[in-house]
Amino acid sequence: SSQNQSSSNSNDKPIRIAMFILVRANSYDQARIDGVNKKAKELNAQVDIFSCEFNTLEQINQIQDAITSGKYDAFIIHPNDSNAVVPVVNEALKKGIIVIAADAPIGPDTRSLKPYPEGVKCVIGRTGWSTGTWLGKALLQAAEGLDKCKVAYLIGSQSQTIDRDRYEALKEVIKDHPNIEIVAFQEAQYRRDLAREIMQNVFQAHPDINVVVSSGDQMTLGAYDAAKEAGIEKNIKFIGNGCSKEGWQAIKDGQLFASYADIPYTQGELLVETAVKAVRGETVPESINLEELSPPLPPEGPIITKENVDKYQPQW
Amino acid sequence: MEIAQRKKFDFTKLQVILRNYGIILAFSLLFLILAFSSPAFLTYRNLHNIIDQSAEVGIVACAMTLAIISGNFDLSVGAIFAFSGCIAAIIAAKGYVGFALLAGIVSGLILGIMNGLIITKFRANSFIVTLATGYIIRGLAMILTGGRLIIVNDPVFSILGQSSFLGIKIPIFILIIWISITWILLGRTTFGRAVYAIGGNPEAARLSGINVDRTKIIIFGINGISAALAGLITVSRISQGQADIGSLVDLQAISRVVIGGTSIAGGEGTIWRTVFGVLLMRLMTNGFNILNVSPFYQRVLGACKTMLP
Amino acid sequence: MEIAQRKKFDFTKLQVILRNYGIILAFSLLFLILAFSSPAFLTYRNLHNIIDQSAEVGIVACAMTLAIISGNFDLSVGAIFAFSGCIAAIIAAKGYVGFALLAGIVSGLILGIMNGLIITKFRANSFIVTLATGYIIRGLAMILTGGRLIIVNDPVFSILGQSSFLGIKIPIFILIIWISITWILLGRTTFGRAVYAIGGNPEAARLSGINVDRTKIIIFGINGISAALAGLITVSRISQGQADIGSLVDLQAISRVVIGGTSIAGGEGTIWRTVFGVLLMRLMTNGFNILNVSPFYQRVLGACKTMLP
Amino acid sequence: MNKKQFLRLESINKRFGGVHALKDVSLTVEEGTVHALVGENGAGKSTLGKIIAGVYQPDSGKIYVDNCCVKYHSPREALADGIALISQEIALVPQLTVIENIFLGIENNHRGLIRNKEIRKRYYELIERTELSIPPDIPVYCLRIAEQKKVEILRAIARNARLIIMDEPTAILSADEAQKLFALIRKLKSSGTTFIYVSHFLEEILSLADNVTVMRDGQCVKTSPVEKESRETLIEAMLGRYVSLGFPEKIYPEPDAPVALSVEKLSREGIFYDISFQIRKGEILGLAGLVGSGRTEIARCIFGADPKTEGNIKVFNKIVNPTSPKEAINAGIALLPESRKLQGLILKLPVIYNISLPHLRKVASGPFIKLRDEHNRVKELLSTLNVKPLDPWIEARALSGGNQQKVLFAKWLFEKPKILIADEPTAGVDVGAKHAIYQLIHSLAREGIAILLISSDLEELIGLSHRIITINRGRITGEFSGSDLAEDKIMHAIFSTAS
Ligand SMILES: Nc1ncnc2c1ncn2[C@@H]1O[C@H](COP(=O)(O)OP(=O)(O)OP(=O)(O)O)[C@@H](O)[C@H]1O
Ligand SMILES: Nc1ncnc2c1ncn2[C@@H]1O[C@H](COP(=O)(O)OP(=O)(O)OP(=O)(O)O)[C@@H](O)[C@H]1O
Ligand SMILES: [Mg+2]
Ligand SMILES: [Mg+2]
Repeated sequence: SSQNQSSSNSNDKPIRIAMFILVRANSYDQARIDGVNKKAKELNAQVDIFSCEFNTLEQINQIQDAITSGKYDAFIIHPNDSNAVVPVVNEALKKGIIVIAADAPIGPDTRSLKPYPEGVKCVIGRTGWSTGTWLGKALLQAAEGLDKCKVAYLIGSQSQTIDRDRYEALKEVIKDHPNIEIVAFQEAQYRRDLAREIMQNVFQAHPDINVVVSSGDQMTLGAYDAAKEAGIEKNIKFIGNGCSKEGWQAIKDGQLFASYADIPYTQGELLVETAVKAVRGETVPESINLEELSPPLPPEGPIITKENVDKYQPQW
Repeated sequence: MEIAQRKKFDFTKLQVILRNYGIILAFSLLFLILAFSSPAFLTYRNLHNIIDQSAEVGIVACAMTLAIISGNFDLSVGAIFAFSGCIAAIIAAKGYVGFALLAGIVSGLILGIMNGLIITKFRANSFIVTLATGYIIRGLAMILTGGRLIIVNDPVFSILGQSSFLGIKIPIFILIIWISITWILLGRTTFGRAVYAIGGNPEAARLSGINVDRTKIIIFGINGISAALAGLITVSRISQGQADIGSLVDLQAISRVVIGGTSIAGGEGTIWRTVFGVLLMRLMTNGFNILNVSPFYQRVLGACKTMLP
Repeated sequence: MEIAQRKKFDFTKLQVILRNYGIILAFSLLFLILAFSSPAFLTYRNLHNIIDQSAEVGIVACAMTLAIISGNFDLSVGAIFAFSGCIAAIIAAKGYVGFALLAGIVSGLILGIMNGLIITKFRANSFIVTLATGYIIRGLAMILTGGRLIIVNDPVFSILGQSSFLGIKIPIFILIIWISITWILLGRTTFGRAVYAIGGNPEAARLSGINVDRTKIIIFGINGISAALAGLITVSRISQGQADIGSLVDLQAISRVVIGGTSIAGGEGTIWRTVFGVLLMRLMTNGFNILNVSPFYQRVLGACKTMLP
Repeated sequence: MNKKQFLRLESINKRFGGVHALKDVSLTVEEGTVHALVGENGAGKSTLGKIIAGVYQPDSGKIYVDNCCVKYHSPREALADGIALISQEIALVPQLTVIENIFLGIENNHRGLIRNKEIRKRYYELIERTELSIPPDIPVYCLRIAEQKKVEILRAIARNARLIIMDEPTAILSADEAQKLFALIRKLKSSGTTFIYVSHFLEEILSLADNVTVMRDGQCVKTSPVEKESRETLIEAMLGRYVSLGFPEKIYPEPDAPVALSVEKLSREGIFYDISFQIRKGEILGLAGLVGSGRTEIARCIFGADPKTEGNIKVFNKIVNPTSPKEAINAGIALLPESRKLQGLILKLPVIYNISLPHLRKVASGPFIKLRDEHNRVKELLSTLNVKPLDPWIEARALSGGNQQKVLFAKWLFEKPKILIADEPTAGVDVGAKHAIYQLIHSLAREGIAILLISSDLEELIGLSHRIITINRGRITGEFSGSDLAEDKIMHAIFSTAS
């Protein structure tokens, strides 16, 4: 059926979507692609995936090439750099291509889910700022009842806006709690082995750390490995981000205290659904905040702890 | 006997041709394949894009060709790219666009010359020195920007990367001018001769009265300028400066030079080889994007092209 | 007059000492600085950690030393690291732990030998060949894992990376054994002599009856094994395999070798230099973490800490 | 005749680490003369030349050029004063063409842009003036060594230097090319150019030079006009004793001695054809020919370093036909290559590594080298050959040219071969050492080693060989033995084509 493109019957013609992501070899992205593929099959859409391997210029080139190829009705863009893609997104909009922002907003304002630039149909994701706020709340919970709470924070990549926003928001939350002090702040590249090494060293200097927070479950688990090795894992509360299958299991096993749940599979489904609707001219919401989707998230929000771990199924 | 001989002769001749012109062959072949596999490929717009997208790496690779022919590496170009871009963005964000561009270029030149001075004065290996200065320079860029985006809204600043003249994007003009400059420098000037000589046999060059140190300093200065130029184009394209841009530019540039057929042993090579190296790689990525080759297979296919003679 | 002479003489002598033993000096200095700046540094536990954390890069760097002395590079070790790790993880996840380890090592050996064969049979530059095969091998690792984590829950599998013997972590034993093997190979065997000879002057080596090709193939085979060994340790440490691990290992290993003082021109160098190069860099990272130096400033301070994130 | 002094050195000292290479050297060179430097290997001749040309800087002492005290930091500054060096080892940019090498750094240019036409004009003028012709557009790595040397000479002359330092220029030139060079030197001298000329060929010096300085152990032992000197006085000054330079008495092998090496109809397309000869156990066979006649190629082919297109190589009647040097070595063949820098030694490595390299199995048990055995045997060899300094762990590049040649010999004596091919074994070796090498070659032959000797020094070849075959353009043109071993007959065969 893909041949009769001249057919005017819009429901028979497969809708062609280009999806631009950051990296492919990653369980999070694989889960999201699974969601995308499932929905695409249901809705008779075809989605081509472009991965830029965290290279902003490459992503711009990919979008440019996709515009030139003239094959696509809609773009789903997970921006490697929110602001840098604006010119090329404008180019796409000018060509009449539907644009959906995935995971994070496009444009200079990374703290709200308002579509930018004008013409972008929908933003489906959550901001780093709100994730950080949730992580901060979890930290407060972990610090409850402690006179002095020493915290280590592992950031994935300090040069990523979303990661920095999370950290800034978390600091904002604990601003009024002088008993909470961040004694170590290091960059662990979202890697479990590197986080383990760094925390091995940090625990040497601060064996009395109370809470470890990171912007990725892998890193939190690496920190847990290091603490277990030093025999101090029982004294420490570990907070992760993403709530991967491993993180979820670790919460269940009492190893992790909490994790912020990401729902890539649901995101993938929503992205395709929204894109298809928009191409068909149906109205779509201006933004979908993934934190507010319950189910799959528990009704009280995206923070998963031992209390609500059974009410949530990890998606990646 | 006679036949065996002739065969042997032709074989070596073929080898020589392949070694010398393999890059052109590979380029033409890929061009034809793409032209036949996708109607989108052979459009003015797409070819224009290909060259436009080659600008940054192309500019850096041309200067890198000089460094490699002289038997050196510059692994700090990625960092200079970011540093100069950030300097320019910071100044441009304050409204002084012209001054921003100037400051970007000059900072690249100064950093390049510093590389050259360190390498010549301490008789140190350029690989190690530029690896280290690259880290320092990128660290400085981080401190300069506080790790944040520097957003430039001034439309004048975006001319460099986003505007067109006579329907052709400005970066293409800059690329062509830079190719011409480095080509002439290398092929037609005494400086170019000196570059080949110090790469081929530094001792012989010294005995011939070549000022080896000065030549090296100039080479690294040129590399600094090229990195700055490329950085400015990128910053202007995306209307923002950031300390972690261009992190792959150095390795990309080196691999383009080498794929073109310039030897890392030094003493040999040309600019046109590098230009073909850059275009070949860009063509391949473009083809992958147009045909939407799966990223898994992209890697495998992409690797094969590196091994071409 | 006499005095001037003596001064000069001492100066050159100092230079020679610095060139030869500068790495030891730098290491001792940093060690002292850290010992005085933090009580946490000079603890058994911390020093033990430092060596434990050096295992992977140390193992790869020792083998890389052979490659660099012979005038070659192996840029595919990072990919072999990942590939072998993934192979082992996949097999171990099915429950065959012993076979998994064997398969990991053997796959590394085979990939290394293939590198060597391509380089010798096509008389190609090792830099380019391994750059390319590295891409291919990592691509294969991705296809193998489908880009997902391979989680290994078998506690036997984690012995390699996580257990201790006599209070000392297993990776430390492996590191020490591997250092000894490469040290003896290089310093005490006919093979080691051949490595130096082909790095110093391949033509003279050939005319002395050295089998240059065979020597190169063995060198790349050893590099393959070392990468696999390091990959297995990492996978065992984190109980999971993934196609993107070890992506910096090749550059890290090369920079450790070079920082130790082995020349990339080939023909010179030793294993102890590399060991000190590895330890120096690791000491630096350890210090940064213990003293909680901001990641921004780590980059600048770690100028010679080159490739570590 | 009292000429203006051009160069004056005052108590120059130079050390390399522990080696005191030049000790209080003082020297005066007059304008428009040829000033020769002679001395044993390692006496410091090359070091002195390099100091004058700005390659090395002296540790102490003063240099006066035109009575001005100068201090050169690089050859560039010396060149600006008109001082050019033709160094002992070839120093050209291999990938650049002949013309590019010659005019490197002095290209005619207009604001940095090279004007090729004018350079070409200058090139042809230069060729005409010097009568040394070389095709201009070939990359120099394609040239034979002798031709590369000519490029170096042209490079020095193109700079219109007032002082040209030539460090053993004739060591790798053939007799007729050397004659051309002498004519050129005389011509340039008459137009005022000054020369410092380093050589181990005393005849050359006696006929060419005006003054001669003899060096020994880094010191100048005497300087005098050449008319007052003779071979004998020079040798005595150099060595501190007199050495007879006669060739050792030939001891012929038994007529029924077994044939050690037999080469049958050996050909390599385009290089040489139909080469057949036999060498008996204990026999020395000389290979005579002009530079480029193909002698080196024949030797390399026998050694398995280059492929052959046809023919057989037999060792003691067994076909070996080596396809790699390793096979040749295993069959008992050894090759002393003509370029010690490119093919012979690994300059970065210590002497001991170089010497034991082809025979590691002999000092190893399994893969492990017995380091003490190795050390002892190497040390013994070095002292037998009188290598200075006697340090197995010194890097080969720190040795003087002649001592490097001795190390090269030592490499093949570590384990005695059945057949030794020696390609220009005395290139760059001082008279004393040359004599020692002659003795060595003879004693090896007496021990039963078959020797194939290649030398461009015909006198040496005749003095040493039991039998000589001549090669011209890759074909054998004659064979001489007994009373036929005379210079004129052999010369004739060298120049005649095909037999
Ligand atoms: N770069 C160097 N490093 C260390 N020692 C050196 C170096 N160059 C020369 N020497 C030493 O200095 C001394 C003089 O060497 P030089 O090359 O000047 O001798 P030469 O007279 O030219 O000998 P030859 O006739 O063999 O060429 C020798 O003992 C040599 O080992
Ligand atoms: N590198 C090379 N490239 C091209 N031709 C070469 C090369 N080397 C040698 N030849 C050619 O091979 C032939 C034989 O050269 P070869 O060097 O064997 O001569 P030879 O008699 O040993 O002279 P000598 O050793 O005195 O230079 C010559 O005609 C020469 O032009
Ligand atoms: Mg000398
Ligand atoms: Mg020869």
